[in-house]
Amino acid sequence: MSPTQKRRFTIVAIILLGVGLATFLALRAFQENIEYFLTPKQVAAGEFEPGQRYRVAGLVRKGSVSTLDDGVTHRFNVTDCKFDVTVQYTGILPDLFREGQAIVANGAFSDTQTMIAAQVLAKHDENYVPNEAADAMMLAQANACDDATDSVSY
Amino acid sequence: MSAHEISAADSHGHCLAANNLACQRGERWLFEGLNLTVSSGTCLHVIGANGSGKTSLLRMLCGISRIDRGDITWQQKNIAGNDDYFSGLAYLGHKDGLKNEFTAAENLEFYQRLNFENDPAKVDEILAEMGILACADLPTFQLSFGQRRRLALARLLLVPRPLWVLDEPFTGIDQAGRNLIERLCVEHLAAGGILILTNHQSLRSGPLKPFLNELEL
Amino acid sequence: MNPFVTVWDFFGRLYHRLASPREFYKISRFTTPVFGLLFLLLTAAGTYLGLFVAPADYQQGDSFRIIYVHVPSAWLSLFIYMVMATAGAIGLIWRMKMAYVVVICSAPIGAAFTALALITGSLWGAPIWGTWWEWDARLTSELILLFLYLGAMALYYAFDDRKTGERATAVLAVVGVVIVPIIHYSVEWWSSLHQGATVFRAGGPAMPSSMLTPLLLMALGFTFFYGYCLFLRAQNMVLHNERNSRWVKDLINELE
Amino acid sequence: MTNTFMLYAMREWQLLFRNSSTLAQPLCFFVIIALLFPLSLPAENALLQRIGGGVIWVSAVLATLLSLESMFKPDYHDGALEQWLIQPRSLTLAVVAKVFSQWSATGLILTLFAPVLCLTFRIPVEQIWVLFVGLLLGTPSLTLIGAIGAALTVTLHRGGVLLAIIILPLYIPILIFGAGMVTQSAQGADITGQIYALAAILTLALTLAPFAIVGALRATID
Repeated sequence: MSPTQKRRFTIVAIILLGVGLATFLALRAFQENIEYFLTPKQVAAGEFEPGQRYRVAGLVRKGSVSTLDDGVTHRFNVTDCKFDVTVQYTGILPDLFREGQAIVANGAFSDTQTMIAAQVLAKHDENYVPNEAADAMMLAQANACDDATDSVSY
Repeated sequence: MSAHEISAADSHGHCLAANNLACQRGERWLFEGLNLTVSSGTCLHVIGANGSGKTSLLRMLCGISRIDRGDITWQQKNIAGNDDYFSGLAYLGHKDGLKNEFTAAENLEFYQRLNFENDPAKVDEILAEMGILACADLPTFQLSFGQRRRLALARLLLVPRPLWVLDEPFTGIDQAGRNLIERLCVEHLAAGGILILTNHQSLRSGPLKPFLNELEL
Repeated sequence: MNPFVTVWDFFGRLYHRLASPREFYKISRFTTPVFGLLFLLLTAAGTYLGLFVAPADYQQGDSFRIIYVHVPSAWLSLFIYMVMATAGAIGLIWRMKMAYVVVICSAPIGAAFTALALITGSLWGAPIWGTWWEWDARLTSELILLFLYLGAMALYYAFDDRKTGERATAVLAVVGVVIVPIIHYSVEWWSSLHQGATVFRAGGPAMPSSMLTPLLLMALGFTFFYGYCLFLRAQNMVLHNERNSRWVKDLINELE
Repeated sequence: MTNTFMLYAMREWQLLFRNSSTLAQPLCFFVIIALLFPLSLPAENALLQRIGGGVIWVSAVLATLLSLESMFKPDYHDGALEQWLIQPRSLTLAVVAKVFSQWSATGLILTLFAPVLCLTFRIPVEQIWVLFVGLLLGTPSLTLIGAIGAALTVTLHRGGVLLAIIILPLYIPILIFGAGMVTQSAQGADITGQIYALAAILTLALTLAPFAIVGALRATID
């Protein structure tokens, strides 16, 4: 090999090696939990500290939504189908909020299981369905947890 | 502007050639269709008014500036990324490439090491030859303009390089210094080197006359 | 004759024709109005189908219709950056003049589409998610893309010498391309508030064709709009850059 | 190869030590920026503790950015850079050596000093370690990526603001992972993901940035 070829070969080898290693590390990174979300499972296991702000993501448990006497405070359970977190929120809920909906609640824990949320966001999935065909979808969504055998991640 | 053809290279020496070279700065074409060939033992004096592209041409020949059109070859091989060419090239531009924080000797030693050598005795020898040995251990910022220029020129003597490209080497240098540089250039040319330089005065009456070729931009 | 060689030859010739500013100008005189017309037809059809024919979504009702602006502009924001980076690389490697023109002319169009995607996304998020803005992976990375576009524009205009500016901008465009896969995969890598991919996903689009058709029409229309703007801007830039050349002077004489 | 690297690196270090103000300035800037926060926010220990990691990261990013402007400029103005361009030695290695010595004079020193700052923010010891590791992995990437911007703007007279505009967007991911690491560890969560992510960014920057810097220098120096 001429010196120029040798140098080119070295450069290409270094780039391939570096990019390969970076990809490997990035893939490892995505396997770890890099998100700033807390799952209901983690809450159940007590992996949080009272007073700190967290985001909890999960589904609204069917039949758990209730409104307190003041009319603007809502209580509901966020679930991954196995574990539940009780969330209390004062304010207007997003249009999309309903049973079986995936939501993100942002707030701090007052006692062991109840989160006082400062914000409740609805997460929309990638499915779009016409109104006419919606009833079955709605029902399926609300009952999302009925036939789940293990925890679902959102 | 005139394209100036200079005798073709002989088969033994070195040969630098530019083919259909063009240079654009801003919206202006400084020169277009420039052809030149310089070979061993010749001195090319680039002449032209201020802003005619002398410095740009020299920097293009050194591979520093962008080449807008055309190509430059050294021994029939393009100079881009050509190690062979760059190990034979010495360039002195308007900026001297010296670090104020270093002493004169340290500056020279760095360039010596860049040239794969490490010989402090030789550095002293070169400084003595350039007449600035007394400043060897002074920080470079204490040197006068002329002394700095001499120090920059001292780089040419570090290792023998066949091609010297000098942009106005005599600026700020006294008569003795000028004689010294001209003598070095003559020695370089007599040994089969190539010299390309710009200078505002004519060189026809100086010691470089026997080697001289002129290119007017 | 080998069809592969023929196709290759065709692209080779096209490349060489496009590489010359004069040839590019000639070609673009023809393509610009065609692209403009295609944009108008496709967008008109897409708008009609999207607003009046497509059914309302079972969850979001009519507010989902903003998808017909949001998603095409988001796609285009990425597509234009890819075009910019590719053109930048071509310009740097093969010293092709027209590639730099594409880089410089694409940047403001890309910035506009990125801004449009961010604004429409924000308008959509307010009723549906319950927030205008959330520091979510997709949203943040799209915002970075907007800054990259603006940085490329700022860098180009900072140089006095146009050609130096072009090369510097091309380097920046190539460096910034790392953000494109991050934006695209952000919804998969991080569990974000933003939904996952609806159209380009394993198992086909999660959308009935009555909703999908207008979306694709709009996307295609927007792409032609990009082409239209790009050709218009590039024409101007070519004329400006080459204003001292013979062919531009002849062109002006013809007009007078 | 190591020869070229060491030659340039030694030169840079010598220059840094002759010019000790360039060594002290980023550190002073880093400390002052970080201390502006406790002065301008309500003096609650809990609040300072919560924002401390993020504040120190932002200060490190700004201090790195500040030092970048003088990375190639002196060498450009005295003509040393154009001499490098015409050496038969690898410019890529020269650039790597320069970035390395630049980092050792800014990023490394900031990282070593950060634990002291953490004490003023009342950050607990476990998180000081997290912050330290994060900065150690993140600051080399900051210098590598920033050097691309420094090379692109080297010929411009007023390149400072432009440098910030083109480089800060590229810094955001590093900042998110670095600062997120501290926040997450404060909440008792696992931080291996962030460490992998920072390492991935560093590997990628280390592989590709030197070539981009060389490309940028060749594109702008004329």
